[in-house]
Amino acid sequence: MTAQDLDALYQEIILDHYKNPHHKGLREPHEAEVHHVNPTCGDEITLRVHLTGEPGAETVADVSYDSLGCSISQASASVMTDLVIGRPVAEALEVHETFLTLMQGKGQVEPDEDVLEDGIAFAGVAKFPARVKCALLSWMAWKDATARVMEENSK
Amino acid sequence: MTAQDLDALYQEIILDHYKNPHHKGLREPHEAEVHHVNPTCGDEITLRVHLTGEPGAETVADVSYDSLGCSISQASASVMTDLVIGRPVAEALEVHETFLTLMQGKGQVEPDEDVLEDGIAFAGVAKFPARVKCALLSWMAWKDATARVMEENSK
Amino acid sequence: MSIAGLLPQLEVVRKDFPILERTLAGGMPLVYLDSANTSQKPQCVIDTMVDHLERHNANVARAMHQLGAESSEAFEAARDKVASFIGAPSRDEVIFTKNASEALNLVANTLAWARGDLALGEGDVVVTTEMEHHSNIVPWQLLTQRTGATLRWFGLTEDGHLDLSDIDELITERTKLVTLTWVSNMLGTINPVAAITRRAHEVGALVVVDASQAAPQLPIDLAAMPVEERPDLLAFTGHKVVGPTGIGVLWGSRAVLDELPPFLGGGEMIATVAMERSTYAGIPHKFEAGTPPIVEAVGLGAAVDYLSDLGMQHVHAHEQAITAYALEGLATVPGLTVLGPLDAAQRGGAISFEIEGVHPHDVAQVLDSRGVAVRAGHHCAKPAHARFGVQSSTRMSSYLYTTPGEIDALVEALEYTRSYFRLGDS
Amino acid sequence: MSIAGLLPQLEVVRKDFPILERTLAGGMPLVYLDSANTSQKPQCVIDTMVDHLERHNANVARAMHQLGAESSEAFEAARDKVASFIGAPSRDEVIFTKNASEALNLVANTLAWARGDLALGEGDVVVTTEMEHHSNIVPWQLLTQRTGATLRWFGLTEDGHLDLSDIDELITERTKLVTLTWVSNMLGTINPVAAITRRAHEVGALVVVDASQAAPQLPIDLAAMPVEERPDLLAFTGHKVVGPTGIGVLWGSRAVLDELPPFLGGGEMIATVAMERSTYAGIPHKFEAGTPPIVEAVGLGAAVDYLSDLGMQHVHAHEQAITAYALEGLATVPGLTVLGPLDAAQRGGAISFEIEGVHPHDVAQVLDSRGVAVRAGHHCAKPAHARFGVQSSTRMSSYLYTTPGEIDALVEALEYTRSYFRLGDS
Ligand SMILES: Cc1ncc(COP(=O)(O)O)c(C=O)c1O
Ligand SMILES: Cc1ncc(COP(=O)(O)O)c(C=O)c1O
Repeated sequence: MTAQDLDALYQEIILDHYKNPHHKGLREPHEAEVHHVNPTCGDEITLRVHLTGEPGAETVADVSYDSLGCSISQASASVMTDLVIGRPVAEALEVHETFLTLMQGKGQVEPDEDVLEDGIAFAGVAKFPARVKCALLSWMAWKDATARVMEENSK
Repeated sequence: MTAQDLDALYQEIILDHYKNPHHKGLREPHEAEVHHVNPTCGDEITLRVHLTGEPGAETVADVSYDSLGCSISQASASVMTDLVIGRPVAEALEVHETFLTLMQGKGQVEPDEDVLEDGIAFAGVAKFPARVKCALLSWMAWKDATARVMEENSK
Repeated sequence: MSIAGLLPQLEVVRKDFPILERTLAGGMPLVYLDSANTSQKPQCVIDTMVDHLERHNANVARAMHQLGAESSEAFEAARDKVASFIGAPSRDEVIFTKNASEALNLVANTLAWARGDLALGEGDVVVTTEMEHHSNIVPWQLLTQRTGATLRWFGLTEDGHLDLSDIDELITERTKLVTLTWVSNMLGTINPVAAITRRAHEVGALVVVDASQAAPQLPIDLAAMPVEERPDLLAFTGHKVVGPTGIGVLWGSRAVLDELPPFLGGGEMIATVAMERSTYAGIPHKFEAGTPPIVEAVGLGAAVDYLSDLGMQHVHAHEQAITAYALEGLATVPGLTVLGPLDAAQRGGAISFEIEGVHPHDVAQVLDSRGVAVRAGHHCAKPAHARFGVQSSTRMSSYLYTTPGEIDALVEALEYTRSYFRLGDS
Repeated sequence: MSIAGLLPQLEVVRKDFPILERTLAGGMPLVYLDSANTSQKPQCVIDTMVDHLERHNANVARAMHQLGAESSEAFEAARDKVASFIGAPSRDEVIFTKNASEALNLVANTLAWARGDLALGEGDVVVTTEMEHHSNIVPWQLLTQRTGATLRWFGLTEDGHLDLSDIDELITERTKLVTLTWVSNMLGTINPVAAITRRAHEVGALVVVDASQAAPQLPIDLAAMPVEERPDLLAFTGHKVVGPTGIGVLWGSRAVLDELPPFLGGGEMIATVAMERSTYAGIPHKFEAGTPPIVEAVGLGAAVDYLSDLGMQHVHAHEQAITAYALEGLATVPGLTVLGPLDAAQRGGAISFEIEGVHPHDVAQVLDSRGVAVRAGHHCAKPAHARFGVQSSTRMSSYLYTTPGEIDALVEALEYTRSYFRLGDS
């Protein structure tokens, strides 16, 4: 990888979120808490979600987390919380899909700033297969925790 | 391997012993019976020994056997019985050593006809690592059975 | 020598295999008829391995640098290639082992520690067949000895097929697992895997198929099989599909693989390790402890690509054409008896035979002096030999590079063997 | 750049390794400092493998034809070479596995089924250490979970040595097995194998040594060790000693190997197979089921020959010189802390470190952009990381082809990393 690739990977936005992560720290209330690890490198995240609203039409009221990891994984958690908190779950899941498509696109997918906001900064990560997992760790944890709450709610 | 090597392997003497094996068939009396197999090819031999004489100074009174196998293993059993029957055990073991040296010599050892008699026909076998085991199967069985009787006798 | 079904441009295909140009002692050209034992390797497989070793060598998964990314990508691409070669429903269901034997033992060994549904105990039955390779017998003997379950056997008919007459006694509610070879390495028989699997699934038994001889010869498309007829687990080995040694494949349905406990413990197969306890990764990594056979997987990927480029249906047709031609040729040798089916359409390319009055070792030795490489012995199938009352046999086995001329050379060399051992006048 | 202890003609030695001439993205030359993960391969190893595949490929043991004889001879010659590389008392005690992980699991797995003297049960103790690679932890967790025995641990001192202060509580009459790494892959520490073995033997415990990092770096001569101080079993892996992947080695004393039950069942490991029961071959074949990694063993043979030709004492001296130089260089980087011993004479060539304010992933990434390949993560040693309160680290690991110039490149790249992450002003 070249110096340009490096700069594409470590965008200013990413380093900012890394230094000043949003929504970090575990908070109450929450309906589910999960713990995810990246087995290869050991990065980990403990993440809680708090959903409100009718079963089937929940909204993401809060996402809080505690995490250890590289700049990419930390910044990604921060951006993720910005993107999902306050959104209806269905909509947040769509944002997740869009982010996933970007990450799995090997650098060929054009990011949509209207949907992904600061998330577009991760476009450069998609070129580094080893780092894609870092960027997805918090999203996977969020999706897992959300699914648990929804399942519980629908019972 | 060339046609000459083939002829060196399948000496007239070997083919004769193969067609008309000496001392074949299981006989009484015997003090030990063993069963040996060559795991690679499945060749097998059941072999009995009958020793007479004082413990420590036994003589090979009889060796009888039943076997399934290739020309080399069959002929070798036949020649082996010729060489050991009637001999003091100590002397027979020396013949065994001489034969072993010939077999493990990769074709470089000059066989001693005075000691090995028809056994010199196996000189050609020593060049074929895969066949050395065939030539040694009956000898190993004989040595094993003899050791068992001697151990029993010395108790 | 134009026979229907041969690979087009066979002489060009042969040029892909450098070893086929070798001459042996006495200047004899090599006539390699031992492909069921191991196949020869095309140049593209060797070159792919060399390129990996010379330019991309690094450990996988763990390494984040460029070489590591290249190596990981090549390794995981090989998994994709293998998955598509057998039509695996999911690429994560493809586990790399060191050979087919390890793949089969992986299943038997983890079942010994399985709890719940998959657990085996007294009264449970494991069914295998009398025509299995030792590698598909001994693991089940060990498993049943260790769990108290009972090992039972499909017998063989006189003409070398599975004897299915007692299938209702063998496959019952007590049967937890049925294992069989798809193609026999000794008799050549192709077994009715779909029908037996369907029957086993009716009683809820797992089905393990040894595809070591099938994968080189038959097109396999697991995803296309109706799920009732699809085995739960399937094993094959790299070195018989023009790949290198040191690599084998276990495919298993996700449901079963997820339920099995881990096999070997170590690097790559874990989620986290703590002194108190460890948790394990998902498939396929759960069953791939330690540094995997990386360059071997990469070589295997190139090998299955090579076969797919030729087209497995064409490889199969070639094998059948050569086998038919060989069966005809062998029938002309006095005193020669073939073990197994005599109809090429019902069999794979391994043909074992006996010649009255000459031991298989001696046959193989004389053949070797003419450059003809065959196998003599029990071919790791002692129970099948015992079934036919023979201690060993001679086996010729062809592959995609075999020519009718090589079969002629075999038949001539067999005639020579008979005369060498003075059987001419019998 | 002349430092005492470097291999003479280092530039010539480097020419043996084709990959070292590679350039990476942006035209950067490769600075490969990830040899503890996997080593690079000299041309002679690659060429030996190619020659085997192109000219001598055949299955071993089973084949009686000329190719089979050549292949078997090459395979068994590799066993002789490996035996002499580690000074094995007998060449039959050398067992080929697929990697070090399988070798260690072989021991743990067969012990789970051992009866008599070697059997483990409630109240029995297995001792390992907190600095082990996961491949020398998880097998023993599985074994103790499965047999009801207890797993206990040697802790670590602050400076990365084994804490032997509670050795008398750990090694007691109840201790059946002690296992430890000779050289740590994370801390670099060289452990006092002889002293611990002597102590374990006093109570009749077996000693298993993980030599995965020792075999590449230290001269090993088992036969020369007093028998009380000689481990009973020792494992290492081919790909770290300039050999290929897909091959590992378990050495074990004949007495122990003879007593262990079989591991994987199948071809080559049997004496006879019958439907009722099977009997097993003697060592080494008893533990080598199925077609072994033939071309890999042949490659490993060439690899250990290559190392022996250089002289393991010289390889060791080189490693120590480079390690000392690297420790010096790293000490100049602000905010960098080395985990493990700081004295090169007490350690191997793997150096793990932290840089305050930059995550190891990010360090490795920036280094990679300058062509410097290191490893970032837990290096399959989570408990050791936990012990030092870190989640992961960056590791540089040199080998016989590493130059002082490459260490300089690393140090510069670390400086650059600090400035990239704006730590310059801290
Ligand atoms: C100390 C140690 N033990 C065991 C292993 C496992 O070796 P392999 O992955 O080749 O099985 C390694 C290397 O990864 C190691 O460094
Ligand atoms: C039918 C069958 N099963 C299993 C095996 C074992 O394969 P491997 O020796 O590669 O483990 C073989 C080949 O030897 C075979 O022919």
